[in-house]
Amino acid sequence: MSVRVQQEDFDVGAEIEALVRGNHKIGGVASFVGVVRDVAGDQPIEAMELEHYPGMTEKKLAEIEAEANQRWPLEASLIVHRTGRLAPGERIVLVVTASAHRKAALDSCAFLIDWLKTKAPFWKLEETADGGKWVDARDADDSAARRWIES
Amino acid sequence: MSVRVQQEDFDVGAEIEALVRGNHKIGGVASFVGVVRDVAGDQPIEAMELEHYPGMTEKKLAEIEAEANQRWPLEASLIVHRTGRLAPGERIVLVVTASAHRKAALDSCAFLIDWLKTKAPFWKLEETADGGKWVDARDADDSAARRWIES
Amino acid sequence: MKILYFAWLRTKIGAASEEVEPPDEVSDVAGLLDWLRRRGGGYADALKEPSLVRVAVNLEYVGYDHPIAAGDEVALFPPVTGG
Amino acid sequence: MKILYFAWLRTKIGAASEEVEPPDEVSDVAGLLDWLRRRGGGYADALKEPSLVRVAVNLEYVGYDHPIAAGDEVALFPPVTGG
Repeated sequence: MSVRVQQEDFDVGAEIEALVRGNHKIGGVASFVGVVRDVAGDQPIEAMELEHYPGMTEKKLAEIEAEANQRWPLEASLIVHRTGRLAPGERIVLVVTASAHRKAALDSCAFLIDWLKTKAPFWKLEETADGGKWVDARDADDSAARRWIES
Repeated sequence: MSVRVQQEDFDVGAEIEALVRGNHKIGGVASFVGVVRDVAGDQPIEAMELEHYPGMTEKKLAEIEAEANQRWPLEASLIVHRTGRLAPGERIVLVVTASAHRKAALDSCAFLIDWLKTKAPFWKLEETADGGKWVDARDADDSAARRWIES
Repeated sequence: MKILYFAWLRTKIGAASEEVEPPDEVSDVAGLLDWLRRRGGGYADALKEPSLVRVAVNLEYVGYDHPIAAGDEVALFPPVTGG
Repeated sequence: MKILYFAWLRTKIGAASEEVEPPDEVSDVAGLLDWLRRRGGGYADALKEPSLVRVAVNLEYVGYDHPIAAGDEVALFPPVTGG
């Protein structure tokens, strides 16, 4: 169980390997990688700038991860979120969950990224030819997070 | 969109990178890795032997992948399944899906592994101290696959 | 007609595949299974529980009423357990 | 009391953080936002739409009725958009 906020890129394969190595109770590993797209609506973007609230970010991510560990029997979990300026195609965020069975791994991975998107204090600025524009929060993200409240 | 059956291990990070590189429409990449556990029920296992039906396997995996591409707007997808003798901790299967948005990637990844478990002609033999035992199909796998029929 | 056996059907029957020439009245999957079962021994043992036997003809899952013909590849196997 | 501003609240107000000493009658988050809004300029602009302003006190999300005290760290920011 671990959470990191960093400017540097991460190596998905190496992160997964380090997380699960030697734990032979693990039968399934789910992961999600968020990537910078090259468009915002119809407009091409040149880069994405990711700002966050140091201290609160790590606290919220750790809380979200603890919640996932309460809901599912996880053997290991990891959240890595980058900050700073990222070009299209660059990785933004990594979520990995590992469990004895695949359903716990898959569901908790979806839970973590849904909650991270609505609770962790990160903000995206999209740089287009017209200048920078702060990304609006998406209603779809709120409803994605809400579906975990009933379950 | 690609499907492979092989004896060799795969490198999760390299597979994901090769699949998404250069496609800047991709905003989310979901993956699942199945791993050999060290127990079968209460009994420690020494290894797992994976048999399959060459020809039919590739055909079913390609059909399953085509079905996922019909249901979700995927930018890329990959299934790799190993055969032969695998020790606890070794990777068995990799599913990767990539889409503009995370929900399509996460849902289609879960769909692919659920269907693969009930439709692709693979069989597992668990080697324990008492000898080899063919793994029984799990009802939980059937119900996991069935939930995709209604949606 | 080529028949393939997988997993415990293969080990019980003691063969991974064989060429068979069933009589003309064996026209569908159910008939083929009956004909094989009547061979006794490993065949009778492997095929005694029809609910545990899946059938593919020419790489496609089929039901017991599916017709079979001389050039077909028929595969018999238990419910799949991969992934 | 330290106040932090993030994303477009930061750019509209023109500061990432500041030390403030609100008068004693400013006892909760709603009072603090009113007091800041009355400074006008970037403050009035940034805080004019309360539904778009999220508040954390000492690293925890709070509502507008949450009490504030001299040593608190208060953060004001728009709905989050990470991940």
